[in-house]
Amino acid sequence: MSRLAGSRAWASFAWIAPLNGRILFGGGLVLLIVFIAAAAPLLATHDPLRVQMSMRLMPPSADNWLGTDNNGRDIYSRIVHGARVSVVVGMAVVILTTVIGTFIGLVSGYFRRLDGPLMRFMDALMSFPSILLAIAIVAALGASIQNVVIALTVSFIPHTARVVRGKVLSVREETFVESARAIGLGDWLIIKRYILPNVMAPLMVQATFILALAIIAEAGLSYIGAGTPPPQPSWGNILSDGRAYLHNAWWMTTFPGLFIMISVLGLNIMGDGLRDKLDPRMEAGR
Amino acid sequence: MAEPQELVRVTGLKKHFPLTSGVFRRTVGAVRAVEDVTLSIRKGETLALVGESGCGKSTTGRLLLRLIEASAGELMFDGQDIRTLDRRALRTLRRDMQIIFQDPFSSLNPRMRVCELIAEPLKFHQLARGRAEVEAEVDHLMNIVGLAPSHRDKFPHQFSGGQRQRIGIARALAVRPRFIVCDEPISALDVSIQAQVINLLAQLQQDFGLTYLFISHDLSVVRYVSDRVAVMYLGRIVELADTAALFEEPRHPYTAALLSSIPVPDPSLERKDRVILTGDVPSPSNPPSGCPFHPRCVHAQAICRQEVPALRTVARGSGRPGQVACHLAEDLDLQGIPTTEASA
Amino acid sequence: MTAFILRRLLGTLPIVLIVGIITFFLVQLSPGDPAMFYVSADAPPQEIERVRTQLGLDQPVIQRFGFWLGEVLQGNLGISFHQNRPVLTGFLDALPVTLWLAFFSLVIALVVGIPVGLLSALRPNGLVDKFSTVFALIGMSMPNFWLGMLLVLLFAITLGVMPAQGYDPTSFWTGFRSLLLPAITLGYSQAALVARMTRSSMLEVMRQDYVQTARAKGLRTPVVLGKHAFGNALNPIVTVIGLAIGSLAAGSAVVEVVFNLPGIGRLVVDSVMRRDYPMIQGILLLTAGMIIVINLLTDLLYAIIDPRIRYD
Amino acid sequence: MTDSSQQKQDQTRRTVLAVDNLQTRFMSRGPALKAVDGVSFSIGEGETVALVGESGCGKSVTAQSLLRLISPPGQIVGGHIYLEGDDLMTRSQSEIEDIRGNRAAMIFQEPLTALNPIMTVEKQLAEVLHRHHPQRRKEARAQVLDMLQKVGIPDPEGRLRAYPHQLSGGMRQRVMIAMALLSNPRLLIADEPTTALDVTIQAQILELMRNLCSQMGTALLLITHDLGVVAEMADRVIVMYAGRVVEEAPVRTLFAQPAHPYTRGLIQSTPNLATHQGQLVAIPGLVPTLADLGDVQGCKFAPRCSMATDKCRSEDPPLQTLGPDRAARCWYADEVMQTVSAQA
Amino acid sequence: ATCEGVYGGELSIAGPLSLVTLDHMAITSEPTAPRNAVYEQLVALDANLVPQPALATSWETSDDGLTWTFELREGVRFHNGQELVAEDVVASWERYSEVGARRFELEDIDRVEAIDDRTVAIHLSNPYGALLESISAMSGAWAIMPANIARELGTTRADRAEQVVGTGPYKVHTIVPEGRTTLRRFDDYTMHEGEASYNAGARCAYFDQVTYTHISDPSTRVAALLAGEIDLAIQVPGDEADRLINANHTQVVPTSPGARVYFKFNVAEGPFADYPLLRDAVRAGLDTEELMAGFGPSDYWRANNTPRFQEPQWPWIDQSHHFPQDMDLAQQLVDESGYQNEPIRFLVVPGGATGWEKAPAMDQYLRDLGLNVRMESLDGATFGSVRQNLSSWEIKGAGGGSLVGLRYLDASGVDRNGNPWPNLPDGWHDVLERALNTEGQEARAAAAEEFYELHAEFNNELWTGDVFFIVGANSNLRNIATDDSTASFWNIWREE
Ligand SMILES: Nc1ncnc2c1ncn2[C@@H]1O[C@H](COP(=O)(O)OP(=O)(O)OP(=O)(O)O)[C@@H](O)[C@H]1O
Ligand SMILES: Nc1ncnc2c1ncn2[C@@H]1O[C@H](COP(=O)(O)OP(=O)(O)OP(=O)(O)O)[C@@H](O)[C@H]1O
Ligand SMILES: [Mg+2]
Ligand SMILES: [Mg+2]
Repeated sequence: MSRLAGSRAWASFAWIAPLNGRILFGGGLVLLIVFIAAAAPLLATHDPLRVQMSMRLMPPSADNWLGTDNNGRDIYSRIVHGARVSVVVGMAVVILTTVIGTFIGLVSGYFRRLDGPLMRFMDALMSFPSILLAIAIVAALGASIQNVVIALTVSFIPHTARVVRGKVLSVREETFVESARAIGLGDWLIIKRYILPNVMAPLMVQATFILALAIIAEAGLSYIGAGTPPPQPSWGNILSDGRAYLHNAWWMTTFPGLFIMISVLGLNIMGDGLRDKLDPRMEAGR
Repeated sequence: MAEPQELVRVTGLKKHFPLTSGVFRRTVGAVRAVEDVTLSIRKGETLALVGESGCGKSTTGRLLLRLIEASAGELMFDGQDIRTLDRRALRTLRRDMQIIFQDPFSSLNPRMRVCELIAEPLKFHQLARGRAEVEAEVDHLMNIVGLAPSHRDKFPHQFSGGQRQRIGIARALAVRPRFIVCDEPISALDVSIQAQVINLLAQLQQDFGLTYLFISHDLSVVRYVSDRVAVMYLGRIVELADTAALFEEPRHPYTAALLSSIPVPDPSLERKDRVILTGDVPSPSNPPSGCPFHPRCVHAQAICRQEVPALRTVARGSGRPGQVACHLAEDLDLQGIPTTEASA
Repeated sequence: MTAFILRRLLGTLPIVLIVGIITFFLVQLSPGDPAMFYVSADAPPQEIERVRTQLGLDQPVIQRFGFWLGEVLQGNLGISFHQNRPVLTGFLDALPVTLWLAFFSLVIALVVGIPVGLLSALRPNGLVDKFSTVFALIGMSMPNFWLGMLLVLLFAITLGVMPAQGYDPTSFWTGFRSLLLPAITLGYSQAALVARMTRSSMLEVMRQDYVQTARAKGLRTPVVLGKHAFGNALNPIVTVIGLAIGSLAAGSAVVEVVFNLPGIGRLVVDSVMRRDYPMIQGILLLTAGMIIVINLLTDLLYAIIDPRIRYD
Repeated sequence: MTDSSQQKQDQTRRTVLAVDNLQTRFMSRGPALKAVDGVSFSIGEGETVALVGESGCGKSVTAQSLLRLISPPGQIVGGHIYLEGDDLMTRSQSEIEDIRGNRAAMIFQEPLTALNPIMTVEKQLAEVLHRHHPQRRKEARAQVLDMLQKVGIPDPEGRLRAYPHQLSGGMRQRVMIAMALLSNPRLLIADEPTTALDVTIQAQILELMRNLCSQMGTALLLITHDLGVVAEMADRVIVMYAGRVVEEAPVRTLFAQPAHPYTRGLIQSTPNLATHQGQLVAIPGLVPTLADLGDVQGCKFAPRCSMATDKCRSEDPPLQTLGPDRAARCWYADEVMQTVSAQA
Repeated sequence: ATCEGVYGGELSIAGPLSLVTLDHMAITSEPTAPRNAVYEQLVALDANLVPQPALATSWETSDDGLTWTFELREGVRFHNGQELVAEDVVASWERYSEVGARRFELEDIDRVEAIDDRTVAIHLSNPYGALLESISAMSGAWAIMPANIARELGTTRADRAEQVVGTGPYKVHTIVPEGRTTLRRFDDYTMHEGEASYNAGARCAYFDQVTYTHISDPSTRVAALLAGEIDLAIQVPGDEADRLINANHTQVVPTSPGARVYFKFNVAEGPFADYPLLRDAVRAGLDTEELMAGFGPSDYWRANNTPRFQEPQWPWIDQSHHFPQDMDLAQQLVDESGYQNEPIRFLVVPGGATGWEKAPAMDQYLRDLGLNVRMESLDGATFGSVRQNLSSWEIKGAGGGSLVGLRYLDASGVDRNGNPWPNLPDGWHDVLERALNTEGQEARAAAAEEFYELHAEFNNELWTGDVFFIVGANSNLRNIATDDSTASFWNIWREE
């Protein structure tokens, strides 16, 4: 009895065993960044907004681990707090994109009548280079974290919708869907129990890559001034501040860039691993 | 002996899938997957539907279950016209008729455990209430199809083809149907496993009084399982007869050719006068005029090119009944497969 | 084939219309007042009003949309607020820089990406593959504007061998020189993508039966890989290249800002900052149009590569 | 292969292929999978040898190993392959490439995927000639046309510019055969050439192969899991189970008097058109996967064998010579033969 | 004046603003130096902001102050070879009265009349004491262009090279909007008398060709200068100056006056209107010295450690209301003001002198005072419209050029819809009127002083200092004007 219970308990962790090294390594990096974002107030050594003109452009030191910026603010603390923006924006974009994109993809893949109009609309959105579209949306709505999320969500939705729709189109042709129909299940039940679970794999991979893209895009938008508005630190606007001090304060550009790269690298590695694990045939979702 | 009752009767069943093409995706034609099929299935019997790939067997099976809508024709199940049923009635009908699929690899939702797969129809149709009752019923069904109870919590990919097919059968049986369409249930399996599944199906038929429409492209399998056989060619039934009659005395040149093409696992058997058909099966989107088989038929006459032969009752030497759709049925001397005593 | 092309062309019409609607209303949503850019910081209200009338901003939005659509259909994208000349002219002035940049980065992406992808597909998990995996992962993970800054720091500021910014159109060579760093910046991540896609597509194809057939025919390995495998692996590679061209042709906004290149991306960013509505609308519409055309060409290319698509 | 049978063959006809203790493994995380585990056999000129067995038993891997087409993680780890006396295992990669498609050719199961979808029929055929017999384009084309005619393709001129997807399944397989026979190979390896085809088409293709091979004196290694095909085509049969040869016999002997319980089970579970209908006798249990077999002690078939004794479960039987041309890997081969005779 | 430098060569200038047009009348937002090199006006300001003769050699005012008569310089030719006559001045005015960006400053001009070829009369409807200052504005200015071109253009903008015809030392060669604009020396240029001083005096066009390119990013401009891609970089940030000084082929030239750095309180609504003492609290709470440190080493800025509302650049400007930093006082003022922790929205626009550079520091001071402040960064266009809504902000960054016409002061008493600001002191308009219309500098100064007394009470500005514009240049360039923040280039030459 106890042996049985034990094996049951282990069974629920069985998914860990086949996780490959890449998922663990990439996931570890991502978790690290998420941890930094969550524990930012604890990890930060300074108030990220604290201006101290006398301390401007100080190189890395024991007090300011990663140096200070042109307003004498502590780069390390700003980066640590900036992680929050990246994580929050990234997560929000991923969740919204996935929820909305999945809904659109499911509906248009499953109910063929809606397919035409919905996909034309997605095609139209996809015809804009996503960064330009995001810039235009942020410009239209004003630069704020919330609007960055909206802009990126709008520009990424079609990608998720397409992936989901493609998968739905193939899943709905599988005989197990027909077997569900033979039992008498209705469309929404079939979508819920048959289509959705089978779309999850590519969706998770896609979500990982979207998260990576969203982090880069947020930084890019902030970099050109169409993203997170100051004084709120974000990796992009720290980099943007640093642009003017490229030659005399390398630490202003190097460190935030490194953080972006590490988190995106983590996501990409994890996404690659997930893709190989879940859906070896899927193409890069970009 | 009383005339066996009909469970299913279809008349003039048609299914055309539209073909689109061109700039505006206009409908330019149709795949005539099923073209004027009339047949009936008696309670408790196994009717086999054979034919080469693409001839419309699966489509017919699906039409019978109303998994797809027919383009034309009448569909009676147990005396009830099921083409007019609304959603709710159709749902109840699903309890009476089920289907087993060919591909045991794609016919089970890979994200569901065996117990969920089997319990789903039970719960959906409220055939078992409460957790305990459902579990008991699932165990019972697994037992019936010969799956060990220890497999309850496994996923389909952890099973071999034959075991998966058993899961599919259990799922179909769960609603306690009267009629099951078996759509090539064994053709994806290894020989040694095929026999297991065939025997299981036969056992179940006996135990539960099931009626089967057994779809297959393999006439040698059909000989073991069916009471009557319908041979399809390009969406039409070309011959329908009792199994033994059909094998021994084919009346349609296509049936004869089919029989003659099948390799027999017996090297001692000398087969003379093998009919090897020339050419391929024509496309159902562009069927030939007249008798669909005439381009490949060595006996074809002028009339065959012009008129579609009707399925009609034709007498056989042995007096056994059967229907054939061939203009020349009476005039042809076709070779069947005489039943030899088994050497093994 | 003609029907195929025609069908694809017609299929894009609704997309183009939706693109137009999105474009116009997106831009008109902007809360800012473009008139503010054409008066001095403390100009009085009459002045602002005059500019608003002059820019046609006093009309209701729907009316402006109808008017704009009519004009666009006649090929007239309007007059840029800021440049005071046809949007198309401004766009075309900025286009060459962006196209050259796209071209050079694409060359880098292909010249680096395809061989690297092929080599790593040849020996999966071999040394080359491991190296190129790291190369590609880093390429896909580096924000390209950061890479651009690092390149400027290294080659322009520290070593002083390359121009830090700007586009010098004096001759092909000066142009090439000014686009080299930006092209590397953009090309690297694209090369990484192309390499990954080439690799996975080749691995996929090399599992196929016809590659086995080709080997069973006794064909030499280079022929098997080059003719049988690569030909079939091309479709997904073409997809990535199509996407790359699309994103290069207009999506290089940030890199153009980093390197101060007077291209389309820069023009968009600047126009957005100035609320130059006609210009933003025009660029969004034209770039979307370009991408639609690129997609069309990609589809045609698929059809050329793969007869199964051609004969539908 | 036993000494005596080898001798006998040398007397009757020249040996084209001799395989000696071939071992092919797939390297995996765990222990290496022994996909082909010490297989030996030979084929003479003009002879057709059938290799039968259920899925996963190593038929295809054997075939690929013969032309050294195994790629990582697979690896041939031992044995010799003699093609007309040359040991292919000692040849360089480039020499092997000269032999492939030239002295030994191969055709595959699924003709749609085995033909390159983006090259015309002509290119794919001409390629073989260019590779092995460089010559002028015109001559090559004439030769290609001639071959297409031989394999019975109507309107060969017209088909030259066709792409594989524009041909029917039967046509594709004919093209595959044409491609394989173009340079007049001494050995043709056909890996389930008709499994994907309809019976009527299968009959055409088998007939074609039989005719061409006998015309050209080509040795044919026919891989199949269909005992019917075996009975119709083969001179001798090799039965494989779990990567090993379990029985080898001339075709008639094999069917009349199988010496291995597995062979017997296969025959009994195969539906036979010509014999009395009745219950098929299934082999119990599952078709094993290689990974499962790692820990099976003794005879690999023992878990499914009704005659298995403790000896079977602990000691692995060798391939015993039972007579001229006959061998079986069973401790109780004699008894098996006797029970079958008794039944008959 | 004599031109003693070396002639020849090409000068490549990069500035932060893009250049799409050289229409001197219509535009205020683009680089001014190229336009001032092409066009000239009747009078020009010198470094002391005193109008000096330019195209007009002399002028006189009628006794009623309603007619001003200008003598035109002789022999002046336009770039197209036509000779300057009075009719050109009239036609230019007519166009300017239609499209002139600052024509509201000249609303009092009734008409402009050509008395004869050499004489022009300006007829005013009201006396306007600051007429000369207003007609010598350096941007959005009444530029003199050939009559036929002025009429032909009408209200359309002069964007194409052939439409841009002036009398200045350089003429337009090509205009590539947002790209590269090229000027060439005008050989028939007629020199003005006097030492070169700001926009006035002699102009010697030494270079054969001058190109202007737009590099918005300051550090990129510096990099380009260091790399030798350009000769002259306008507006180098103070932090970058050292690099140019340390490099052996570049130099820096700090020019003053530069930009004023100031903030504006919303005195119509919200806490700063309700609690006037709060404004003083902010003034006292600022360490301008530290605030200005954001502009780099102190060589390049001048802090006003006693923030006031105006700089005494004009003789009549007030010197009072000083607040040296005193945190205790500031805190005390906050407490006394009655401030109840109402939210204070601090609008910032990037790029401006008080933009992202200094805004964080200002934000910090306000927080240090315990104000419930929220900084909002907006882009230019949004900023432009948001600031009009007086209930959408409490304090905003401002800043800009140092020259403030009196008309602006007038305008600063009304909101964007032309309504007078609430709480405007009584008599505001009367005094302003007098300050504008009084003859003679002395008298005007007196009236202005009275006006600024009132203004101080209403005071919505918070000036913290000046930033010098630093010009970065190749070290072989000579004669770069130190009194000109716009980096005029007409007297610069290159030493071999
Ligand atoms: N959904 C569909 N849309 C269009 N054509 C279809 C569809 N389903 C089936 N067909 C066509 O209808 C014809 C009959 O198909 P069906 O699946 O019934 O054949 P089958 O006899 O079951 O063949 P197989 O032995 O290969 O299973 C085929 O030509 C097929 O291509
Ligand atoms: N590339 C591979 N990697 C790992 N294992 C392989 C590979 N190819 C084949 N195998 C294993 O080798 C064994 C023999 O495979 P093979 O393809 O020869 O079987 P087969 O007898 O041809 O079966 P079928 O009738 O299904 O074609 C199988 O168990 C399979 O799992
Ligand atoms: Mg079927
Ligand atoms: Mg095989």
